[in-house]
Amino acid sequence: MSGVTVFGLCAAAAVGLGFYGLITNPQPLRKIIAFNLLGSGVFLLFGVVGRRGAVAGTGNDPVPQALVITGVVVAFSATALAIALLLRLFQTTGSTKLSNRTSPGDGSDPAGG
Amino acid sequence: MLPPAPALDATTTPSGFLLVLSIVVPVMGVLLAFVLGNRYVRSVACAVIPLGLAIAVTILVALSQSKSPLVYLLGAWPPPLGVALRADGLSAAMLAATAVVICAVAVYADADFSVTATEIRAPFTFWILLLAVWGALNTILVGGDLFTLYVALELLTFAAVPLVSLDGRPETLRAAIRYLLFALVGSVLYLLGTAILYGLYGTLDIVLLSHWIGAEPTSLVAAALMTTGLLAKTALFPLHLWLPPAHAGAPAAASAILSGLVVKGSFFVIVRLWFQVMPGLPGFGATQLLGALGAAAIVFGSVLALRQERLKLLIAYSTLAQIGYLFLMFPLAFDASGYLESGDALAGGLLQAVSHATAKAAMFMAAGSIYAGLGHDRITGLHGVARVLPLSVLAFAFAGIALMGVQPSGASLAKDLLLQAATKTGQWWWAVVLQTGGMLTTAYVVLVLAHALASSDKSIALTGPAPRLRDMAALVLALCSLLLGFVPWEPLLSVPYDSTSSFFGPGALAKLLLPVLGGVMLAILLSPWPDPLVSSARWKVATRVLDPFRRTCCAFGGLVQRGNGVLCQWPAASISLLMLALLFGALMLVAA
Amino acid sequence: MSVATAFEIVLAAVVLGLGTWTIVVRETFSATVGFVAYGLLVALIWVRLDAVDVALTEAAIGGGLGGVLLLGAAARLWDADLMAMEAPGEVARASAAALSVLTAAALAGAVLLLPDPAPTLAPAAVANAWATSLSNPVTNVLMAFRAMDTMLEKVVLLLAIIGVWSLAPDSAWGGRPGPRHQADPRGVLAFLARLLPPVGIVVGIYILWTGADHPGGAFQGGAIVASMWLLAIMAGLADTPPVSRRSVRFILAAGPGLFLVVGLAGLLFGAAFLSYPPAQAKPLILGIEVAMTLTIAATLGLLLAGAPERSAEP
Amino acid sequence: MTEFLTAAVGFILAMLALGLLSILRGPGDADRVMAVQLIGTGGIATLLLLGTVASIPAAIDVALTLALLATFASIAFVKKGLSRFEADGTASMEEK
Amino acid sequence: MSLVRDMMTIAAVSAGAFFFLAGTVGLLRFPDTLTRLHALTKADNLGLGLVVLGLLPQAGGLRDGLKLVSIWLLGLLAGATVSQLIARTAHHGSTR
Repeated sequence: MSGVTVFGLCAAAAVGLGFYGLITNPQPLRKIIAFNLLGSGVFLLFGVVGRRGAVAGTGNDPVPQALVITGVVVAFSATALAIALLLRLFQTTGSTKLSNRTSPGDGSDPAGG
Repeated sequence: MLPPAPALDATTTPSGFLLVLSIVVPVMGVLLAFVLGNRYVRSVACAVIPLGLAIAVTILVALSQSKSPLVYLLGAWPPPLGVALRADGLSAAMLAATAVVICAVAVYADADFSVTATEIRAPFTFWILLLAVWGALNTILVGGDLFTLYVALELLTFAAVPLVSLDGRPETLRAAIRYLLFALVGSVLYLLGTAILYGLYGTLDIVLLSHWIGAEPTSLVAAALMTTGLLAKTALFPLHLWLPPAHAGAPAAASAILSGLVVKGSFFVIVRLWFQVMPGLPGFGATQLLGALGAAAIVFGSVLALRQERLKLLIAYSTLAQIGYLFLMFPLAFDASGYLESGDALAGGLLQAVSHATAKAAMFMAAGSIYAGLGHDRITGLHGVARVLPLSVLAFAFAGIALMGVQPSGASLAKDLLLQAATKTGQWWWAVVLQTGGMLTTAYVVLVLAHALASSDKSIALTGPAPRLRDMAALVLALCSLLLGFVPWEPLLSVPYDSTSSFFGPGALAKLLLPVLGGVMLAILLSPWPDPLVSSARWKVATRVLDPFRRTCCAFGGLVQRGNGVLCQWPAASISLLMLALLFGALMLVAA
Repeated sequence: MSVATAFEIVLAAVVLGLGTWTIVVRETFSATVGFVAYGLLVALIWVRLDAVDVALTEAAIGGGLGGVLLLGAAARLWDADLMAMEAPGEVARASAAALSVLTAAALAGAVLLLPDPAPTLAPAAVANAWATSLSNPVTNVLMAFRAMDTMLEKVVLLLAIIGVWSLAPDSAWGGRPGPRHQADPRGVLAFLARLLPPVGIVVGIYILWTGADHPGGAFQGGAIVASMWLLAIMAGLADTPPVSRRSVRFILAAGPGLFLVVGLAGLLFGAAFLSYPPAQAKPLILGIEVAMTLTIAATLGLLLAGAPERSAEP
Repeated sequence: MTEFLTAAVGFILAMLALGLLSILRGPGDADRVMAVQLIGTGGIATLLLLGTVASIPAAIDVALTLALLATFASIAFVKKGLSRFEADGTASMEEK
Repeated sequence: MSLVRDMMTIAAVSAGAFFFLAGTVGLLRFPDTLTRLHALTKADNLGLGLVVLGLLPQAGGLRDGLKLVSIWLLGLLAGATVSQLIARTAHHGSTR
C-alpha cells in the first residue's frame, strides 16, 4: 500500500466521521465543527487525486490544489456565516435550539411575515 | 434542445461575450452597491437590472439566430485546462425567466425596501443580495465546468441565506441556520463527486466529461453523491426540512426570489448532470427513484399545503410539491435504449421550471401584499379580501391558475409534453401522478380563492395603503406565466407545434374540467378548516354524504403531517440524505 | 513496508484520532481545541502530499483562523452548551453510524479503484506557464487558467461579510463589530501584540511575494496578516473599524473589483475576458494579488469580528 | 541520512501523539489549551524534518506560518477560552 | 565535508528527539497543570531548537537558515508568553 493510498483512506474516514458528527451532534456549533471535518476530508481527497497525477517537476497536480484552495475559502466563509447566525440566535433567544417548539410542519406558527 | 456540439467547443462563438456580461454585470453591481452604500444601492440596482434584462434578451435572440450553443472560453484557455461558458436553449430560457422574475421582484420590492440618505440595514442587504442571486444564477446557467458550478451554487446559497433572516426574528434565524447547514452538507456531497470525477478523467468540463465518462463503479459513486447533494439543495422530499420555514419566514420579495429562482439553481445543475454529463449512466431504477421522490413530494407537499393555516406557509408547501413535479421528467425522459433523451420530457420539465418560477414568485408577491394589507395572512381570515385588495387577489388567482395547468399556461404545455412522453415510453403510472398532481394543485389554489372570494359581513380595515405598482408587478408576472403557452419555444426547446395549437376545442375543455372538478373535491375533503362553500344551506346535504370520506381524508392528512414532523427533524433528514446517496449508487450499479 | 509508509500511517492515525476526538468529546471547548490541533496537523499531510500551497492555506485557515472562529463561538455559547439538547435516540445513532461507515467505505472503494496512471493536467499547466511568466503552477491555475473561480470565490467572501453584517440589530448598523477589548498595556499580551505583528506582516508579504514562483500567494499571505490584525485587536491595541466607513468598504471590494476591471480590459482590448497580454501578465497578476491580499486580510479579520454591535463613536 | 531523518520524524510524531493524548485528557481546559502549544513545537519540528526528507524547501514557509498561527491560536484560546477565569488584564469588556 | 554536516545533523536531531521524549514523559507523568506546562514549554522548545540546529547544515542557503532560526525564535517567544498566560489563568482558576 502506497502512502498516497493511506491518505486516501484517511480522507474517506474523515468524511465518514464528519457525517456521523453532523447527524448525531445535537448542538449546532458541533455540527459546524463536524462540517469542517467533513470538508477537510473532501479536500484531502482532492489532494490524493492531485498527488496521483503528479508528473516530473510538479509534486502534485496544480489544478486540484487550486480547487482545494478555493474550496477552503468557501468553507471558511460558510463557517463564519453559520457562526454569526448562531450567535445572533443565541443573543435573541438565549438558546441555540434549531427546532421550533412545535414541529415545523405544524402550520400553527403564529408569526407572520 | 440543441445537441452539444464538441467541434464548436474549441473556440469562442461570436456572441459568446454576452455570457460573460450576464455574469459580470450583476457582480459589478454587487461590488458598486457595496462600496457606494446609502441611497446609491437602489440606483445601482436600477441601472443594473434593465441592463441585465437586455443581456438576457440578447442572448435569447443570438441563440435562436445562431442555431448552435453560444460558447465563451474564459481567458481564451480551452478546457480541460481552462473554463468555458456555454449557453444552450435550456440556459437561454432560464436566463430570460430569471431576468423577468428579478425585474418584477425589483419593482415589487421598491416600496418595501426604499432607501434613505442614511443607510438602513434591510434595504442595503436586500438590493445587494438580489443582484448577487442574479449573478450566481446566471453563472449556474451558463457555467460549463462542474467546479465553477460549485462556486456558483455556494454563491447562490450565501446570497439566499441572509435573505431568509432579513428581519431577524428568531424563527427566521433558526430557518436560516437549518437552511445553511443543510445546503452545506449538500455542497460537500457535490464536491466529493467532483473530486472523484477529476481523479477519473482529469477534467471537470461538462462537454469533455460527457464524451469520456463511462459506467464504471467509481463514476457511479460520484454521480450518486453529486445527485444527492444537489437534491438536498433543491429540497426534494424527503430532504425538505429547511424549505418551508425558510421560504415562509422571509419577507415577501425575498420569498419570491427564494421559491421562484433559488431552488431552480441546484435543479438546473441536476439537469445538466443527468442529461448532459451522464445521460447513459443513471439507468431505469435511478430515474424511477427520482420520479418516485417527486411523486412523494407532490403528495406530501400538497396535502400539507391544504392543512396550513397561513397563506405564506401554504405557498411554501406548494413549492415543495411543485419541486416534486419538476422531477417527473427524469423517468419520462428515459427511453428504450437506456439513455436519458433530451426530447419532450426535458422540454416539459424545463417549461415547468420556468412557469413555476414566474407563477410562484407572483404568488408570494400577492401573498405579501395581502399580508401587508390585512396585517395577517390566516387563510380562514381572508373573507372579503377580494373586495379591498382586488389586484392582489387577481394576481394570486392568475398565478394559481397558471400553476394548475390551465391552458394556455406554461404549466399546461409542460403537462402535455410530459403526458406525451408518458404515452411514448409506456409509463402510464407517471401520467396518473401528473393528473393527480394537477388536481392537488387545484385543490389548494381553490381553497385559498374560495376564502378570498367569500363575502364577509365585517368590513375590513387595511393597515396601510396598497401601492398599485406592487400589485401590478405581481399581476404582470402571473400573466407571464399564464401566457407562456403562446411563446414560440421551438428554437430553444423541442416543443412540437401541435401541442400549442390544441389550447381550444372540446378536448381542451375536458382537460380543463377534469383537474378543476377533482381539485375542488380534494379541497373539500382534505382541508381541515371549515370551508366557506360547505357552510351554505344548499351544501348541507352534500356535507352529510361527504362527511365519512372527509373524516378519513383528514385522518390521512394528519398522518402525513405527523410523518412530515418526523422527517423534518435533523437526524431523520440527514440520515435519509445518506440513505438516498447509497440507494442511488446501488441502483446505478445494478443498471450498469 | 517502508519507513516512509510507516510514517504516513502514523500521521494518518494521529490526524484521524484527533478527528474522532473532535466529534465524540462532550464539551464543545475541547472539540474546538481538538479541531485546531487537527487543522494544524493536516498541514503536515498536505506537505507530505507535496501540495505546499494547500498546506499553507490549511495551516492558516483550517488550524489558525478557523479554529479561533469556532473557539470564539464556543466561548460565547458557553451557557447554551450546558442546556439539555434533544439528542438523537439510540436507533438514530446506530443508523447514522452504519450509514457513515457505508459512505466512507464507498469512498474508500472509489479511491482504491482510481485509474493508474492517473489523468492529470499538470503537464498542460506547466506547458502553458509562459503565458504569465510565473513559475508557481498553482498561482497560474488560480489567477489565469481558472481565474473565474477565484474571482467568484472572492465575491463569496464579500457575500459572507454582507451576510454576517446583515445580522446586526438595526440600531447598530454601520457600527463597529465585536466587543472592545481591553488589556493591561504592560501585560504579556500587549507585549506580544506589539512584537509579533511586524514580524507577521513581513512574513505575510513574503508569502504573497514568493507566491509568484514558489508556494504561497494572496490568500495565504492575507490570512497571516489578518491573524496579526486580530491579535492587535484582542490585545486592545487596535479597534475594529465601523462598517459604514467608505474606506473599509472599498478595501473589502478592491480585490474582486480590480480582478473584474482587469478581466473586462481583457474582454475589450485583449484576447478574452480574464486574459492577460503575456508581456504584462506578471505585473497585472501581482497587482491583482496585492489588492486581493488587502481584501482578504480585511475580510477574514472582519468575518472573525462578527456583526456590528457598537455604535461608530468610540 | 534520509532513513534516519524519516525515523526521527516518526519518533517525534509519536511523541506528539502521546503528548496530545495526555493533554487532551485534561483534567482542566488549561491543559487542553496546551495542545496547540505542543503542536507549535512538535508539529513544527516534524514539518521541518519532513521538508528536508522529501526535499520540499517550501516546507519552511509552512512551518513559519504554522508558528505564527499556532501562537495566535494559543493566545486566542487563553484569552477567549479561559476568560471565564478572568485572567488579570486580559478580560474583554463590553462597551455600551 | 558533507559527512561532518550529516554527523552534526544526526547528533543534533537525536538530541532534539530526546528532549521531545523527555517533554512527553513529563506530560504523561506530572500530575498538575503547572508542572506539565513547565515540561511542555521548556523541553519541547529545547527539542525544537536542537532540530533547527540539526537542520541548519542541510539548509539550502542563507535565507532558509535565517527562516529556520526565526521559526525557533518565534517558538521561544510564543512558548514564553503563552505559558505565562496559561499559568496565570490556571493558577487563578485553581485558587478559586
